[in-house]
Amino acid sequence: MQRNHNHTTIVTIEKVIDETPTVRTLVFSDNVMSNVLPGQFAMVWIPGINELPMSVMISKEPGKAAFTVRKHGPASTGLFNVKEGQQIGIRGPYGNSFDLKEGKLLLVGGGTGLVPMIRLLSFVKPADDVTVLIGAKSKDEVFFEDLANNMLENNPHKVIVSTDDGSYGEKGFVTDLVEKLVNESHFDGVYACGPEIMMYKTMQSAHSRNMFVQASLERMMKCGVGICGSCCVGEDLVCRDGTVFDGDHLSSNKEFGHFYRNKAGILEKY
Amino acid sequence: MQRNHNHTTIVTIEKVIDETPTVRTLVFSDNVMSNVLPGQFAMVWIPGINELPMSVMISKEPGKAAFTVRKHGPASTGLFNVKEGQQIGIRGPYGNSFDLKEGKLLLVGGGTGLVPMIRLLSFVKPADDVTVLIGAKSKDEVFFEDLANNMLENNPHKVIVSTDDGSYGEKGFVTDLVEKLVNESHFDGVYACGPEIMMYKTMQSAHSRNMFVQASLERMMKCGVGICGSCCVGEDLVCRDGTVFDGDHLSSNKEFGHFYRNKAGILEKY
Amino acid sequence: MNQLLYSKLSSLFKVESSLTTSIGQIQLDRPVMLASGILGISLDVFNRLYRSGVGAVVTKSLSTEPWEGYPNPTIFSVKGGGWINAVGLSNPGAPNFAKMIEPNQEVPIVISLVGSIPEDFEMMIKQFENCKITAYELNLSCPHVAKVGLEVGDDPELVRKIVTIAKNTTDVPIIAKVGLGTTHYLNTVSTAIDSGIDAITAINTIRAMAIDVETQRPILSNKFGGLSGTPIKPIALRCVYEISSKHDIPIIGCGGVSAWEDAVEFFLAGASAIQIGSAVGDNWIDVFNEINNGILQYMKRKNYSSIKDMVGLAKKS
Amino acid sequence: MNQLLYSKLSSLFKVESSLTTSIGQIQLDRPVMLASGILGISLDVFNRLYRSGVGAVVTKSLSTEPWEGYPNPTIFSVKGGGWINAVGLSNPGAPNFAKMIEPNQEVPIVISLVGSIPEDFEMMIKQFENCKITAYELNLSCPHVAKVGLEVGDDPELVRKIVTIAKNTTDVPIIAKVGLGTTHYLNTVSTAIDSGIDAITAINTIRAMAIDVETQRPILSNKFGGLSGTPIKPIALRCVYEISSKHDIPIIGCGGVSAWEDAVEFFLAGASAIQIGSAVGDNWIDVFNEINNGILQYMKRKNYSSIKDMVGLAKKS
Ligand SMILES: Cc1cc2nc3c(=O)[nH]c(=O)nc-3n(C[C@H](O)[C@H](O)[C@H](O)COP(=O)(O)OP(=O)(O)OC[C@H]3O[C@@H](n4cnc5c(N)ncnc54)[C@H](O)[C@@H]3O)c2cc1C
Ligand SMILES: Cc1cc2nc3c(=O)[nH]c(=O)nc-3n(C[C@H](O)[C@H](O)[C@H](O)COP(=O)(O)OP(=O)(O)OC[C@H]3O[C@@H](n4cnc5c(N)ncnc54)[C@H](O)[C@@H]3O)c2cc1C
Ligand SMILES: Cc1cc2nc3c(=O)[nH]c(=O)nc-3n(C[C@H](O)[C@H](O)[C@H](O)COP(=O)(O)O)c2cc1C
Ligand SMILES: Cc1cc2nc3c(=O)[nH]c(=O)nc-3n(C[C@H](O)[C@H](O)[C@H](O)COP(=O)(O)O)c2cc1C
Ligand code: FES
Ligand code: FES
Repeated sequence: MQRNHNHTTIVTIEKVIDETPTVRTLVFSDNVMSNVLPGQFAMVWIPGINELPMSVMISKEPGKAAFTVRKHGPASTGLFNVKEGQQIGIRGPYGNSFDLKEGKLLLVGGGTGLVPMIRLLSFVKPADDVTVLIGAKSKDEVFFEDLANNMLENNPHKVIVSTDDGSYGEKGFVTDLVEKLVNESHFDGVYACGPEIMMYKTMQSAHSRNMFVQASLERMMKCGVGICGSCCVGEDLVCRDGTVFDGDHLSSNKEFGHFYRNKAGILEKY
Repeated sequence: MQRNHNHTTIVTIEKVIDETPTVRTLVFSDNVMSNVLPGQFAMVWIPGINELPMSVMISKEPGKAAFTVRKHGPASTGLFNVKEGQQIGIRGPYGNSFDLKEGKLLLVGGGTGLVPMIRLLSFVKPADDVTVLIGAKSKDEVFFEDLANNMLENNPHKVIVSTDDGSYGEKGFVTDLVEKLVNESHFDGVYACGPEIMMYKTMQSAHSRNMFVQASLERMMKCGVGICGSCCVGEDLVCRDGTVFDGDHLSSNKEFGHFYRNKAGILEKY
Repeated sequence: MNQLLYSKLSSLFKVESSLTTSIGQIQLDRPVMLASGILGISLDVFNRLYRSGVGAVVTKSLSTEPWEGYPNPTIFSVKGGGWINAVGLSNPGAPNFAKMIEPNQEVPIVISLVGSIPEDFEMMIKQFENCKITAYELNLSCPHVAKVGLEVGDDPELVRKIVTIAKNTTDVPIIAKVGLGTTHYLNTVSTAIDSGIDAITAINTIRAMAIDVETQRPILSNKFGGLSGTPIKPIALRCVYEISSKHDIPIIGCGGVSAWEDAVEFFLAGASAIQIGSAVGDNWIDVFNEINNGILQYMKRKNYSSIKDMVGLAKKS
Repeated sequence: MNQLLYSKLSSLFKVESSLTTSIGQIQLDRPVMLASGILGISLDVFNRLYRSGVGAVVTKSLSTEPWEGYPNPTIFSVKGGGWINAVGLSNPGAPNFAKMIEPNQEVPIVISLVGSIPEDFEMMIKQFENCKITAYELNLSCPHVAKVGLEVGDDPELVRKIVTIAKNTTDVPIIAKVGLGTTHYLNTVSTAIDSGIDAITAINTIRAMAIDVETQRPILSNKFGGLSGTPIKPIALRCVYEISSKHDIPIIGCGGVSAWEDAVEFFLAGASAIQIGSAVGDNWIDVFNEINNGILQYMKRKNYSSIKDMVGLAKKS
């Protein structure tokens, strides 16, 4: 019988990888999750603690997948603390995925927003010329740089890191780099995932130059299936209409880049 | 989407055929019912009146099926009185079916028990040598004789009618004819449907001579799916284990031929 | 009468079928409403849902103050179909919500309210004085939050007071939403009617739970939640039939509607409109127009001019 | 503890897993019982079911006199899963039934009883003096027959009298079967416990209905029936959890069990055994051993020696 993606499946964490002091990757076996599309996410139940939306990270081994989590509030810290051998529940995959163009591509990821970017990389064609921008606050928090380089071994490519404090790579916000790059040359596709302000500026830089751009949004999620309404951005429901939206669509959304809803559903400024 | 056989489907009666003063055939369109196996039945809902188990009669037209009903108590009389254009509900098909042998075959039908025999005829091979025995109380109540002859046009065949009062065909009980025929020659398959005593005697005649014999049993039915228990004969549930049983199996059943259960589930003698 | 003949005859006298319906004073263009708690959080979404075919949206149940609701997991998909949720009535509070919907002119909005004491309802209704409101729905039936919902609906004296104060605070029609609690819901209905209620929505979710066999824990953070979707439809339908057999009050059917046949069943049982919740999770918002279209085809086939032609027909037989 | 390590360690100390269970005084070889009303009419069938893996059969609910039950249609298959039945408690009456099962030595039989007055139960129990009976189950919860079942269960005074008289008539354990009626089932449970009941079965079917949209009639001849099968499982499970959280009484879970996971959920919620009804209609009688095997595999994996090792575990978290 085919698995209903809404039914919770229990998986066992087989390996925990420390990416930075605050970011870990948890690897587990699951055929469905190993094959999700870039941009899709799972709802991850940490028994006794909470349930969180998580992008699905790739794993080198076939039939496996992973979550890469940054510890933040109680929920994500609960997931961060899951040990090898412990069980978690997953449902999904949910959401749509990126429309991957061919040619000259720009991928912009910040923090755990890199997860869908890495999965997107696993789909690029050998002829694609790929630039990956990784934004981080400081040297400590840079991860997936080597992974991105390895994955692009056979492509014309660049992986550029920028840190806010200049402790590693270029100094400054990753969005300044985006503005510079799209100004210098045309990209056939621009893809972003990370802090909303980063996605917003990336979208503006690319969209204003008529480049195809997509971003994968994050919002508070309770159901993941389009029932509860907690993930709405304007008239869109991120879990069901997204998470990936085109620049065309986003540029007319009044909330994107400016407002989000808190747990009570009240609109708050970023 | 495939139809779940337990869900009630509403069909419209398109034609009503008078077979005898007390027996009518009601024709309707339904692909599922037009393709059932001989021995299978439907639960037939006459809205506002009752629901009855009915063997599924063939129709000459593709995609159509029929019920042939004898008016008896209020339920069957309700079905008997359904007019062209009226709607009834059907669910099923339920039950197993006859195991049709090749060679020399004997089919024994009484009353509406002829219905599964007629469907069985539609499966015989041209080379089969088929004898059909039709039992009835009197001339008035004989039906399907011409139909059987027509269906066997291209086979070596005999259709023999016997009436209890001798007003048509041979005189006497059809079971006496069975005894005579199985005594005279070997049949590769003997099939019976009709009053229980008729099936019981047919089974005994054939089984005692080591012939392969099957009968399609009737019992009070409420659910048709093996839940309510009202159709039990010994340890068998007619709706789910049957309606068709082998002589081997039936000969060790203490209730077959002797007892049935009434609506309260009390065992009564035939 | 012979039905083939009838349908031939009646095709000569075809009426125009329309989806308009009235629930007492409430007039709707379409009989399919969005149920409370489903996507009901932002005016932009309301507008989208209205374009997608809903006759009215019912908001999330609002309280006097903003509520965060329960921690996740708040919703669980049942193997046999349906959902169990314990969102915990998270909502921005009536005052914030009223401000948000003030610009609305177009969408028929039903404001769902929860509270513990009669004065809560009075305070909240007053927030909406400057808004265009189609009706209020009093949530007397949420099965998983203490001191509100069912705990209120199960107390006849409190129901009487709440309905009375609500009726005294506004002229907008007031609907009571009932469910299966610890006292008989038909008593709650009687009390609400005696206190002047304009319509009844039946039913809310039914208290339920799910346990994960591997980790051996209740899955929802609140342990208990409310069962919705296809599993509760036969129960909701009998409630509508029972209410309409006992009372002459407009009814909105709610519970497990996922296809037009379900909606029609509710109409035949005595409902003048229906609400849809869980089916949105299964079929997304296309479900509204699919069901509208199915109802309309049925009405044409049966030669009905408006929904009321079929309301309660199953009670005649 | 690290679970991989744990399971490696525990595989060194494997216990023998056995399906035996006890429901108070009642000892069963297997925790899966046949629910009342399902195939429960003939001793031959009981023997077959016992060979097919049931730990005990519960008979159809018996009355003092034979009952024919309602006319067909008495059962309806719900699109979303499950069944609605209004068989109407057809049964041969306790005296006839007692005679039929007198020869039985092998099959553990639980006699289900319905009645309107306490003396009915006394009279019926006396019929079985010469039979080997595992327990009696008082049906206080059939939702679709007047004057018995739920109409009795909803009346606390009557429940008290019936349980008392039953306890005074026999030493065989007495189980009360409860369901969702018009009064709170937890009150019925409390009353039954106070009156000396030995165990609780939860739950019976839930009152429901279905209407055919073409002919516009309720389908069951009785209009209302009881909903059973997968749709009611999450509701039944919460009832078991609620009862076991409030009382220290052996519980038999019933409602929508169709796979071993369902059975385990009920055990974790506090049931010592479970009953199966509707799943027989879907998966036929193979369902019993499939579920027994699933439970046994689970027990081996979790290293449990008997059912009681897991009863109520979900309440710890
Ligand atoms: C589609 C999607 C994919 C994501 N992928 C990742 C990922 O790969 N790695 C990662 O570390 N994080 C990811 N997140 C963010 C993650 O779900 C949490 O929101 C974040 O970890 C903050 O959680 P917390 O510990 O502060 O929550 P707490 O405050 O402890 O959690 C309370 C609840 O609020 C919810 N919540 C709080 N903030 C948010 C938010 N911004 N978005 C959604 N829900 C929220 C959580 O679901 C949680 O149930 C993703 C979010 C979304 C929407
Ligand atoms: C598998 C099967 C196939 C059948 N096929 C046909 C057929 O093709 N044509 C035909 O005319 N009859 C058929 N019958 C018999 C038919 O179902 C009725 O039982 C019979 O018509 C007598 O009904 P009544 O009007 O006397 O019932 P009433 O007494 O009016 O009916 C009351 C109820 O009792 C039930 N009932 C009563 N007697 C029986 C019985 N002997 N078996 C099952 N249910 C009963 C009916 O289902 C009905 O719901 C079949 C029965 C079975 C079990
Ligand atoms: C996620 C979710 C949240 C809900 N929140 C509310 C609510 O706030 N107020 C309310 O009256 N009902 C609420 N309900 C109940 C629904 O309005 C509806 O009564 C119930 O889901 C049955 O309808 P359905 O089967 O179509 O979902 C909620 C249901 C769900 C699934
Ligand atoms: C056809 C049918 C007949 C039933 N008859 C009885 C009965 O006589 N007495 C009783 O206590 N319960 C009766 N029940 C209820 C079942 O025993 C059981 O409580 C209910 O069906 C829920 O279990 P399930 O979901 O496994 O079917 C009946 C159920 C069905 C489906
Ligand atoms: S998370 Fe519930 S609607 Fe998107
Ligand atoms: S008719 Fe119900 S078990 Fe056979």
